[in-house]
Amino acid sequence: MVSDRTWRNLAVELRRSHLAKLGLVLVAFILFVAIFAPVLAPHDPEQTDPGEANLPPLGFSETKTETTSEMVDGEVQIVEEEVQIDATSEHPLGTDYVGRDVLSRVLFGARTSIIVGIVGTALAALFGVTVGLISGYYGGRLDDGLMRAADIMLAFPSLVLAIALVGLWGRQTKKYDDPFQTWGLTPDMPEHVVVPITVILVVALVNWVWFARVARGEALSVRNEEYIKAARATGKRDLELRFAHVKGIPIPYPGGIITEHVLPNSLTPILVLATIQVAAVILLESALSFLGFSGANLSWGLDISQGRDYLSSAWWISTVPGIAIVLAVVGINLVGDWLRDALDPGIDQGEGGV
Amino acid sequence: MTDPLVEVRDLEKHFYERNTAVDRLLGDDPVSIRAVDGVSFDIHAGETLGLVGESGCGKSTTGETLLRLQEPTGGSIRFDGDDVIDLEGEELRSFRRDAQIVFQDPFSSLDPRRTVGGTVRDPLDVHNVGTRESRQERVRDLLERVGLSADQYDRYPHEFSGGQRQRIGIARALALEPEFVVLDEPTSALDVSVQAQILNLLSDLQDEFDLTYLLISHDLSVIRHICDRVAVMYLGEFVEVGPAEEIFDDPQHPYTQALLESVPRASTDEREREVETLSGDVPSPRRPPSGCRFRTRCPVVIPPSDLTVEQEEYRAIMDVRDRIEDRDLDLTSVWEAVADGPPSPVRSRVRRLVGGGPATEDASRGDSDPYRKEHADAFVAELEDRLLEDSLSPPHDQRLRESFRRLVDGDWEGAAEHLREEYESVCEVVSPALQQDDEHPVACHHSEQPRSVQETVRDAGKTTPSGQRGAGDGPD
Amino acid sequence: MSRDLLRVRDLTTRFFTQEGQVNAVERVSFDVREGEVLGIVGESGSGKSVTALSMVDLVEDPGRIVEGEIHYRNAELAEAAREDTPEAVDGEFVDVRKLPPRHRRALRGPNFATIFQDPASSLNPSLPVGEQIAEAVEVQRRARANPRSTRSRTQSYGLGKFLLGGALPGKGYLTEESKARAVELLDLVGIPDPAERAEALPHEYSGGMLQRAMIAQALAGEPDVLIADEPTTALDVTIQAQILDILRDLQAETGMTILLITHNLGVIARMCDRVGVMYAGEIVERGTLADVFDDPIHPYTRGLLGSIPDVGSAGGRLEPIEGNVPSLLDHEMDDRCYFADRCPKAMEECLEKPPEFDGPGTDEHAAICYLADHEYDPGQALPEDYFEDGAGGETGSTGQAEGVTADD
Amino acid sequence: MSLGRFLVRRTLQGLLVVWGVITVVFFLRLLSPGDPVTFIAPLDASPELKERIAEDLGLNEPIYVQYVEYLGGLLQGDMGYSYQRGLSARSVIWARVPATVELAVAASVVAMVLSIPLGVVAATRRHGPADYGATLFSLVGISTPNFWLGIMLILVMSVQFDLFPTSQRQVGFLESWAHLVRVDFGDPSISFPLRVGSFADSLLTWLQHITLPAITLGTYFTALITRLTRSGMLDELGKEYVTAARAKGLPETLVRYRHALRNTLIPIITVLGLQLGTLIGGAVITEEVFAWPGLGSLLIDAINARDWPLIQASLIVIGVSFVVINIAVDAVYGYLNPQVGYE
Repeated sequence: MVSDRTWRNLAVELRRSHLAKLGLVLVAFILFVAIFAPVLAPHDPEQTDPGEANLPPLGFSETKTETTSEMVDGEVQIVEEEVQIDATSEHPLGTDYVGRDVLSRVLFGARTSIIVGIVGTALAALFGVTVGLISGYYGGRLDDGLMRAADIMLAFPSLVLAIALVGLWGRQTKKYDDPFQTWGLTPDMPEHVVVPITVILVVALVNWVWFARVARGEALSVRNEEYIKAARATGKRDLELRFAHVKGIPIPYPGGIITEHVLPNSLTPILVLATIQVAAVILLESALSFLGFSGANLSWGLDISQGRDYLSSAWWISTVPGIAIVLAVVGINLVGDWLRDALDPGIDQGEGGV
Repeated sequence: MTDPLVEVRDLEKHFYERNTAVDRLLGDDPVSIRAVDGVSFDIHAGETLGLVGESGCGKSTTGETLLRLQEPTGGSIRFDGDDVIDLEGEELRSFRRDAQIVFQDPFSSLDPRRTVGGTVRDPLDVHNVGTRESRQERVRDLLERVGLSADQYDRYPHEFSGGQRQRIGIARALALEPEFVVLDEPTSALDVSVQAQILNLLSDLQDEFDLTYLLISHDLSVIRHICDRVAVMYLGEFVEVGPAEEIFDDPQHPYTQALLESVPRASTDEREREVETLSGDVPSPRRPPSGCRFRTRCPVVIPPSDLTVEQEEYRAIMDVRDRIEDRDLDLTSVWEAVADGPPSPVRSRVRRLVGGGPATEDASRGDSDPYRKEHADAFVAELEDRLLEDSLSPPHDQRLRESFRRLVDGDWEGAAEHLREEYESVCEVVSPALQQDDEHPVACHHSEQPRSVQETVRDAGKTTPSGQRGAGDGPD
Repeated sequence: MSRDLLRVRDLTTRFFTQEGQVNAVERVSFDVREGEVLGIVGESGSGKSVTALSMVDLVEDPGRIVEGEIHYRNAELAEAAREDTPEAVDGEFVDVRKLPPRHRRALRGPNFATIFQDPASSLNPSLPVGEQIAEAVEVQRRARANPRSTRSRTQSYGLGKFLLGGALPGKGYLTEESKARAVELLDLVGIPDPAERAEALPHEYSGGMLQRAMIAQALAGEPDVLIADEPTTALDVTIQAQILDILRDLQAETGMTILLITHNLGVIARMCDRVGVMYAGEIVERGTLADVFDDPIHPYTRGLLGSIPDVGSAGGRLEPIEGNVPSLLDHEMDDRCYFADRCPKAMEECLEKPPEFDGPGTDEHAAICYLADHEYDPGQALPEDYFEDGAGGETGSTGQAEGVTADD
Repeated sequence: MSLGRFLVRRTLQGLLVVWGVITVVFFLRLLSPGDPVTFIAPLDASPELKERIAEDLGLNEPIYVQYVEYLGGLLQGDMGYSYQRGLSARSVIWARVPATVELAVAASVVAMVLSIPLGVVAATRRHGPADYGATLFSLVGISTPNFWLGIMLILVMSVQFDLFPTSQRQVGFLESWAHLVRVDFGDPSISFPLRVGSFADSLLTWLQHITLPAITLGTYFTALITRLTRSGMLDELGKEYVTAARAKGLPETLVRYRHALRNTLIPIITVLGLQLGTLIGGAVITEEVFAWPGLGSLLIDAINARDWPLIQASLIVIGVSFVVINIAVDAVYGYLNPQVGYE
């Protein structure tokens, strides 16, 4: 399916642009971290240790004046002492206000973001592309109707609709046991991976419109190509149920012109949009968890939100997860640019919405 | 004569614009484009019929409608005796096995995402002919037969030149061993030298598999080289059909003559050859001219018998009449030119914005009457200068000025009527038609017309040169 | 014989694409006489359009004019250039390539004008046609208004003027005279009712009318040379005839020199005094129309003439030129006659590059081919499948090199 | 087809979408678990209050009757009643709208002024420092979550350098006017102590307050438009009519601005319309970070308090205003692109 020319174009573009190389490195790093978080994390992200609260990251040890009030022979006196707080290598990126290790929380936060990003986008793509291809290929009233529905969805900014839906459905989550845990590799790490189901559904429901618009645009232009007319001239149906016999078991799959000709030739812009959408979804997920609408316990947005009240005293609690988000999203966007420049420089710039 | 393989009677294909839900709400009635407006022809087995005409004349639409790639809006198509129009499902698919098509653009007729072998094997898969191995074998033979090599089976289209891609398109068309193939401008996108390779291949294949071709092209020299019979098309209708030698050596219809004359010959004496080029452009298929559709560009349009006028002048008068009939004149800009010299930018920009299209609302009626009376002569002079290259000889110049005078008060109908009485031609009233089962029918009043057309001419109180001097001696 | 107006020597333009270096134009030399129509004929991939663009310095990235001189006879220009770029001047001729870029740009319009193949994409879709022609007139008026030396780079039209121009109609770049002149030009090329049509947008014009508008725009600067790159290829045959007539009448009236570039041999026969045949980036044969059409020397020219179906007679079988156009990729072109792999008369000696034209100035009929000076010797012929396995084999050469854009 | 007809068509389509928005919002409620009354009534509502609400909103009647009633109410401007706040939804929203409008307009002005020239410079000086700078800025710009950007701005600007007040929008631009003309803004939940002082003084305070939120909200938008302008310009500059314009001898600046830039702006405007959703979405978060008393923070509070009538009203206002703005954007598109209606 993917011709050698596509690989060659990708390689040529990769050699040419440094930004593409940076993008690939960042994305590879983020994925690696997300998968092996339990192995990499020095501490259990949820284990609190009040004694070690608000430790600064390495290199930022500071002296602080602490004011404590004490009962000294009957009166209340304000005592100011110089306290030296040193960063420890135990917690390279410091600890939060209840002593949880910031580095571990960031590593596990990557996991939530990547899961929501990929699964959410995949669902949105599945639904959006199907609607878009059908609407673009057949056109006419069906197309009008579907596109008006898309316009209505677009009338609500993604975040606004997301909040409203979460408000309606509540912050349901689902627990899956952590593979590393079941293999007994990481005993002291949390057993379950908490996946915010509502957020994934909401994200998919909100972003399918971008996929529908791109798929429709592609289907409209591909529909007039002569190889489509040629396929119809041979009597090929638009859509028909086919069975692939895998080891004797007939597996039904949709055959016909739409899936065999229109879809493959619309893949490139959809692929590019998918990468941009994963980035957009990560921003949306972190926004939702920042506003407290996510339900996931280990999420970058949540950490930033919790760090808000300690800005003056422990600035790193909010700053570090933010940097993680930026790195992840920049990396994914760079990969998106690389795909677009290599595969189909002509794609228009309709960025996915946050 | 055995009965023909393909029989087409009054085939029509109209497209509709502006008929979405919102348009209907706005009360816009859908605009119909009559791309193919009642064409009839036969193609006999083993024959190659050429369909020639300029872009926008509807030849490709005819080809595609013939194969039901587009749904016809009228007429009948019979293939090998049975009716094609109401074929559905399995019957339609089996019809497709016998009738195939080769397209024009080598870069758009092959799916870039599929291997060459896959593309040629596709028709065999759709009709699951034989086993998987026998299909691959057949595809390898086909690739060899069209001049490529079997081991290019797994290559992708971008690795081939234009000429090679057309060969792949031909191999695909022959996969199901069809009897009839529509060739839709097969060589227009190719260079001359490569085109020759493909044309030779097509004629070899025709002899080897005794195929019947419908060749669609705008290139007259390609048509002459391959076709046995030729149909010339203009704005959705056939104007002339006949054997290739007669059409090329002794063309009857003025359009065919102009077409042949305009083709530059690749020979040294071409510079001195006198060519009488056609004037104007092809009219829009949304509002085709009344009667004979070629009358707006025809160099030999027939004046009324009682009128003595040079063809040159008559053509100029007819051009002016067409514009008045279609109200295709922007009187406001004429008034502006008359009133204060060149039109001021602001006013024209505002007018274009508010949608003051040339023919719709007419601002001149707004000016007060005495103003217009006083400027009437200047208005008529300006209009005359704009519309006529050089002034007409009397009495025609006077008659036209009277008609322009009516335009002073925006009386379009009066101006049109005034000229219609004097200059109305049979060509604009009665549509000529092709004589059924005639070897070389011509849809032009200069030639012999079928009985029904002659009667309509008589009823309209008109006469045609052929009517007086009998058939076939062509225009003087 | 009229004097030379243009002398092009060893013009070489290359495209530096990702797939490698594409030698689109390879040491092309030719002369253009004053008042004549010189035809350059060649198929797609021959480099004829790149030659045209190189003449007016419009070769864009990744293409670059690597070397070459374009001597243009213009006494006034020679005078002006003598102070700051003396090396460019040679008598009345000025080598345009040696002028600073700004002066070269200033030649477009008053000295060289260009019309392109597809008129619909050569005009700005959102500006009325009259306005775009008036622009061409305005550029010349402002250029003539201030002497060459103090010509301001932007002709006092920067971003500020653009914003202002958009808002207040009066302030824009165009003046009333230039708009009136535009209407006159439209009338000159036979567009009916020019005053009203000037305000219409390009998509309200038919193909033929648009090409007339392009010709009108080219006439705005009364150029010495009109470069027409495939002017009628996108038009129907009856409209093509109209456009060719306009070009012939204009040429007769103004004595303008035309460099006509096309793949259509019929158009060449109808318009040109002398012809240059291009193949794979080189001029392989040149001479008067009669020489080249009646007794062509180069096998490629003969092949071309042989493969056209003639509308005059229902000829028998065509003799096509086998194989495909070479990809012009530097690493795939070995140093031999580029046509050898397709040439029915290929000989041993053809494996070395045949000699260049001797003195390009002369007028006689010549071709880059050994057959020019001696007969074909079958004994020396190359075996039939010599190029089959070699680099030039039919399957070997990949399709059109992606990088090359404007040469076909 | 003239501009007038094009606008009528777009308005009709817009009305269709507005009706769609209202319908979707109304039926959204059905997606929620549990029976409607407990859902709408405030958490601590007494049974009688629940009964009154059920009877008042006609919750017992079939759904389509409720829908028709709701539509009828909407047309007369009755957008539902917030039981929790004891105020009509309309007055609560109306008081919050100016703050959001101010923020959105400030952010768009920041975006437009910065991004168009930045995009043009980046496109015309390819591979130069400007191009790399603009590309990097715009890349980071669209990859930065705006709530984190807001917090970082607060951290740097207010906590460290104490340049800007951290939160609590003291005086709005409109209020500073109101200060002069004594207009009262109903909703008690907005605290705005009107300090006596000159207009310039209140204007300065307003500027102080709006700078950080405007930058936070505007950054994503600026980055986006810069990227669009840059790639749009590059696209246009590659087209044949640019080569033809140069062949006419036009100076490069004329080619760039009168031809390429003008044709670049036309598609950008339509994308702007679509991206307005992003702006309003971003406003919701920025208002939360800066405690800006706008429609966004109102919506979040309403959702947290499960005040459904208020949620419903806010969604409708946001959705409808989005559609109206889009029609206005289309009008500008129609004016700029004379080809409109023919495509």
